[in-house]
Amino acid sequence: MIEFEPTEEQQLIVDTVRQFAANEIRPQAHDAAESRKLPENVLAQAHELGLVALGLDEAHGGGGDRSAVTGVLIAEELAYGDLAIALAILSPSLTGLPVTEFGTDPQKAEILPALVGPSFCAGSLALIEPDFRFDPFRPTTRAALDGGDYTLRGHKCFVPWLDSGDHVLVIAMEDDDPQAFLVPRNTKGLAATPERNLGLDALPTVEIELDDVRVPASARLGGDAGCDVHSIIDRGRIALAATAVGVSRAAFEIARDYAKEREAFGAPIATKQAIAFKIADMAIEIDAARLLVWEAAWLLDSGAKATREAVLASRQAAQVALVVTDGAVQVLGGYGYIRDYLPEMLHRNACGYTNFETLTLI
Amino acid sequence: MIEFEPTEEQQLIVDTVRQFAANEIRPQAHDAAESRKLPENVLAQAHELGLVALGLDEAHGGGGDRSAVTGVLIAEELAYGDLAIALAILSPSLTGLPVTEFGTDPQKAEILPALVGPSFCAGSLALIEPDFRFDPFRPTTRAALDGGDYTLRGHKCFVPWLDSGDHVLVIAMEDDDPQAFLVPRNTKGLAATPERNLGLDALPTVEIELDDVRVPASARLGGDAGCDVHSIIDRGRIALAATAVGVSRAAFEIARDYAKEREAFGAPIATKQAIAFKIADMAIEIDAARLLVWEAAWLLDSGAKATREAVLASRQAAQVALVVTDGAVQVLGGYGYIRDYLPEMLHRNACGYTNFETLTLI
Amino acid sequence: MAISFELTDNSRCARDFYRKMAVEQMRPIARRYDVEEHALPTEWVDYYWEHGRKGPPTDFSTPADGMVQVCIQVEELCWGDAALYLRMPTASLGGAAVGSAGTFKGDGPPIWGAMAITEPGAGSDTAAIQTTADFDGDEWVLNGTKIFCTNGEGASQFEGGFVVVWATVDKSAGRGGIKSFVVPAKTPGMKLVGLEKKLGIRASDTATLLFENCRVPADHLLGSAKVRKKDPSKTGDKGFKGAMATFDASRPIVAAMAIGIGRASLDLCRDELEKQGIRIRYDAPRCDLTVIERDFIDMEAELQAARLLTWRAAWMMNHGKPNNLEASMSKAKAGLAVTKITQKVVELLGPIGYSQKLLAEKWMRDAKVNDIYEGTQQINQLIVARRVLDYSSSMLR
Amino acid sequence: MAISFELTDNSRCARDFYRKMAVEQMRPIARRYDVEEHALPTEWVDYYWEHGRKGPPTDFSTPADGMVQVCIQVEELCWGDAALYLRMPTASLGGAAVGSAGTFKGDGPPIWGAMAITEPGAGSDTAAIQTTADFDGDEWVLNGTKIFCTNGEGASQFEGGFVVVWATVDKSAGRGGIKSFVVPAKTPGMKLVGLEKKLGIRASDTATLLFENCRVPADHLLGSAKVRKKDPSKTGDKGFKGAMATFDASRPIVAAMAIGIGRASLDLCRDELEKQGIRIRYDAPRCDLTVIERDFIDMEAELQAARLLTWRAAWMMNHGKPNNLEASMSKAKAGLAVTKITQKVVELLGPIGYSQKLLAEKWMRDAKVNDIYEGTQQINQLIVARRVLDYSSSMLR
Repeated sequence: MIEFEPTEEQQLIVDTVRQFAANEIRPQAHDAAESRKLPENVLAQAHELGLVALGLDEAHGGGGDRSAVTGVLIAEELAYGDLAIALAILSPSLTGLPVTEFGTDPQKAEILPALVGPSFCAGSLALIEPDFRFDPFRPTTRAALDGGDYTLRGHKCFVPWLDSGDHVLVIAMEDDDPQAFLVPRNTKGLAATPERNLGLDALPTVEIELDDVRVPASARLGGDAGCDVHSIIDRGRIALAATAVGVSRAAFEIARDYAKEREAFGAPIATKQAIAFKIADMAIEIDAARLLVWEAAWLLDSGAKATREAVLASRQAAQVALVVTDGAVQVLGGYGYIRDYLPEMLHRNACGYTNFETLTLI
Repeated sequence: MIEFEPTEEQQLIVDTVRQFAANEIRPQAHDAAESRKLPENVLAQAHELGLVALGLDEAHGGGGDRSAVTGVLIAEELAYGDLAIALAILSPSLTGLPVTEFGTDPQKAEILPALVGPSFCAGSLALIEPDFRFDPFRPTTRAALDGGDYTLRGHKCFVPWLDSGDHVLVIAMEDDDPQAFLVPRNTKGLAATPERNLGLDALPTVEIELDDVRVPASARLGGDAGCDVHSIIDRGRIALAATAVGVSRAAFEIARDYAKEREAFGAPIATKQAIAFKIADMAIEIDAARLLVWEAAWLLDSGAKATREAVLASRQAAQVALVVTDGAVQVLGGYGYIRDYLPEMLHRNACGYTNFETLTLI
Repeated sequence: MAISFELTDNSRCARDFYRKMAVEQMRPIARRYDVEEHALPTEWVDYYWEHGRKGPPTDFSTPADGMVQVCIQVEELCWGDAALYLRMPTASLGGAAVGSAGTFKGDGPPIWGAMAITEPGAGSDTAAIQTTADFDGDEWVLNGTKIFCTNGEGASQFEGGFVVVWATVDKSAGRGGIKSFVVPAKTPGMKLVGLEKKLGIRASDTATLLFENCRVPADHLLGSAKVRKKDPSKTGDKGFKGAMATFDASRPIVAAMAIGIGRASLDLCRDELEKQGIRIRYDAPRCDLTVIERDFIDMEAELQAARLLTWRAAWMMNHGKPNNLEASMSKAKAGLAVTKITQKVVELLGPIGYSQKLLAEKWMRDAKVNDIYEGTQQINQLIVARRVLDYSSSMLR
Repeated sequence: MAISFELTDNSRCARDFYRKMAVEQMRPIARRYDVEEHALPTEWVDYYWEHGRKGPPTDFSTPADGMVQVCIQVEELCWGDAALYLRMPTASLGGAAVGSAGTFKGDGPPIWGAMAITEPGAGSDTAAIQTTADFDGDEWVLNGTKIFCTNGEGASQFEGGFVVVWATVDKSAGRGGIKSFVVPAKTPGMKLVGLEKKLGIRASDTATLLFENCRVPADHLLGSAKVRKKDPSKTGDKGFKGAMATFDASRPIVAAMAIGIGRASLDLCRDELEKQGIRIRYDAPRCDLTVIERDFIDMEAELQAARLLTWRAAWMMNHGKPNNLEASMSKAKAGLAVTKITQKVVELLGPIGYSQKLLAEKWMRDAKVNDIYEGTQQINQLIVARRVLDYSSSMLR
């Protein structure tokens, strides 16, 4: 039956995360971006909420709830607080979820306990490459068996690189298939350089060079069976689309409230059709994008392949985020251009959605 | 020096054509479309104005003014009256101008006198093909020398086919080059079927099948030297773009006047920002498109290749025409949907600009 | 409850039933009745009345999607042909009015329903209605002119027809004075004075009706005759508020109509591309995508976005949730999205898209009406804006 | 006269001169002063003052493009770096005010000019200005707060600076009471109270200035002191009308700034594509076009459209034609087009577009200001709408 309401349990999670985003994340968003520094206390608090652990393997301390719908509900709410902080909070899932889904028992035992441990421990995924021709399904980074080891060569960017993590999951082509490899950060030949980008200021990311990085054959995610990188990317795209909805909603609310507050020519600017219709369009497009995200997530949960739906949802959500955050800057006028107000940061973050591909997972 | 004002002679022509369009063409536009019949008297009057003859070879009775700028000024004004009638009025140029530019002396002597004669005589060009993969620079219609004759095989559409004409200029690939061939309409193997399209109701057009149509070698435009089909297409695109500006201007004025007239909720709807800004955007985009057209035409006149500029101007003008005529329908609301009012016809005509390629020349 | 996009068996069954009807009964005659404007599509009317209107067998012991199922049905029929859908012998929009606003049950099932709201001087501004209803003896006497009455010919002229006429019983009361009246076909004083020639949906009749001392019994007023002078939209009054509730019910249906046309366009476009060996690659890297691929993917996303907004608005009705905001959202989105989709398909298909050989050009013409009736694009944006800004209609005009 | 798009030799010479300056002096330090926000780019300031400001040798015996040439110069400099352009020692927008509105000539050339118009409570609504100017003895006394003063630090603090302050001499007169006053740098009572941290144009200072009993001589009022209570914009009064004429002159220049940034983005995009062997095909059939090609072609068209609208508005000034409509058209078009272009280039270049390794991301940030200052997008649309509808500002708000 067609239904547009989360379960009671999901609604409880949404309410909790929404409060957390409003009370704990949002107040830190501006300073975190300006100082380029994550608020550690917020990561710790979020860790205690157990949002990531919820989706990890039960046998290793996770909650075993692999629902993508739950995942997108959480991702939207966190990103509504702040995208960079949300991606940091969710970063353990970048290694944790693929290991839960595809990992061998030894891989699970190695990776998961730290992620569900008493303190926050970040994960990381190296997928994107610094080239506009980048094809996520056919990265140019290559993995080759050499003796009993794999040798990885290539160049990655937008790799989340929080202080607390120790592994990075590297996506590389092995012969004609993309596969994933669990690489300890301190492996010889792996050089990480901090990045500065248009947005996501608070999230530490790096470019990495993989110069004949050697890992044992057991580092291949899923062992001999390998893993399905397509599925990882589909999940990532849907998760990111959910965060785009959250960012858009944040921008929308700021613009709406400002427009009702700010007077010009003797009346709130929201009483002008040019502003009011812009705000109406924002509301429509945000709801539309959210429903596309929900449907794609629901499809994942039903066990179907969701490549097409992930593409539709992520393209649409990326476009909506761009337009809505740009619109919020516009509604705030001069103040939209000033970093004391949030819209410009939301807009810079939103400009990346066409490139982020998979900076989080659900 | 950068200048945005026509010469005095050009301004005189513009004023004349503008009056003619307003007083003679526009009043016939609705009935011509509904009856699918050109107003013969208007064609005759237009012929007397000598607008097409102006650009034809002086030695054969034309005016010898090959200025593309003059051409786009005329084309915009005529199309402001009505696109279908404008294309009919300008149709002699479809054969006349290429013959003037590339024709051999015998070809000029054969074709031009009829076009500048005492009564209106239509021309025709067969370029477009009924396939969305159509490439104007590489048509699938082929011309092959066979004995002393050319044999033409292929399929064309959107071919203007007025009662009064006798030749059609057919664009076909000869080996690896597109060339043009002067084909009498009654040649054996040429079958013409009247078309019905989304718009251009008043303009008689046909699909033609060329089934081993044989013409003498002397039918090849330009003889041994041939012709430059790229230049014909560039000129055609610029001319069509000028008509798109004219159509847009017509729609804009109707929408503007209606919006000032029509009251809703106690005031003219033009006093609502949603309507007023739409009308402002129309005005901006129409002027912008016109200036791109002028620049491309000026570049042609300066003797330079204008393929890029023709593409920019025609894409932009096509897009503007689509948006502006759609906007006019929208401004008129329910009346915009009714054929008693012009916007819906303007909109149907405008929807074709991405396909028309070269239905007129300058 | 849990978020789900799975159709019930009942909905699937309805979808398949109406899709078959669309393919077999509507598509074959779609072009003909576009060309023969104003002709009554007799074979369709007869077929629908005899075989179509009862719909597929519904198993009421299993779950149903309610209004969502109605939207699915409408989408399928309009995928077949929106103009023929509008020319069905049914209460249609008029029926929705009777159902949502009132108490009146006619004698037997009404088969040709029409709403008569718009006047020459009042488009979306329904409060400016000039048609009057005066109580005289025990009858209402209607006087005025109504334009743009969809199905107005059938409803005013054919046996079993009825027109729901909006009129004011008290001009000084503004919106509070507006009531709706059921006028059976052939009631003396109701005259069909013209049929519009339109851009699209040409098989659907759009009538101008004249009311000259047209008398109907007292109980033909829908809802209460009481006039609330102040803030009628906030009260339980069935007059203006009833009319507006009609829109909340009908806008998702109009959105579903648009979506049916949009899907028809996209399906045709995909078929034509595939005939030439072009398949849309959803997993191509962005820098390799062709314009056709990207445009197609964007159109699919827009259409599905509109569909989900529509289903949500319909689903809210199932649960008795007020859906004024969501109904307008769905209408605004669907109208605009489908206008763009049908225009883009005409463009992508090139010369064959512009030709009447295919139906793409017809669907572009048909689709445009969805941006206009049941509240223009602008009116629906206005409603959404008022709701999200929490502004009254006097704050945001 | 005849329609022509041929630059004069003077314009070409100016273009080449400023392009060289952009390449050699601006580009190398553009990123540095984006990162070191609020630092004075000393090497640029010094270079410009000593070598740059006189411009290329102009041959006054041959034709000149006048204001069009100014637009070309501004485009080249902003192609170099819009933020550094705004941080030039020049009268800049302040100078345009002095030039177009008034009679005041300072002592020697003013080198740091700034306009102080916007107030915390009055953005585009210039008639709502609260800063007061009272005549006391033979001096004007200014009181109020001004925000968003471009170049406000230099103009208020550096030797040779001056601020043009808009203030009302009679609040009851509305717009008629608004006059502008020249306040030399370091005038007692004028205080620099803050510099904004901005999305882009970070090398340009955006100051908040406080005026507390700030006194300037009587002749520092630009134009006439006379207050016209009725319809001041229709009279010869130099106050409000002077201020508005300033906009007619400055909007094409702001448009040219936007165009410079947009061209920088497009040039970079083309270079990066060509490095990977991708060339834009202008003659490809539509169905073969890639998304990159179509987006690029559309961006070129948008940029050129904006440029031509801008040149037209400038050309009208050369000929003394009123260009209020055309100036706003150019600003509205250029602001929006370049916002979209710079965003799209960030997208097309993928991960390297989003990285600070290239300047694409900076240009996206810099460009956005053009949609906001000198009248937001909305204000310029409003002006265009009033003109084309022939509505007064009270008819269309």
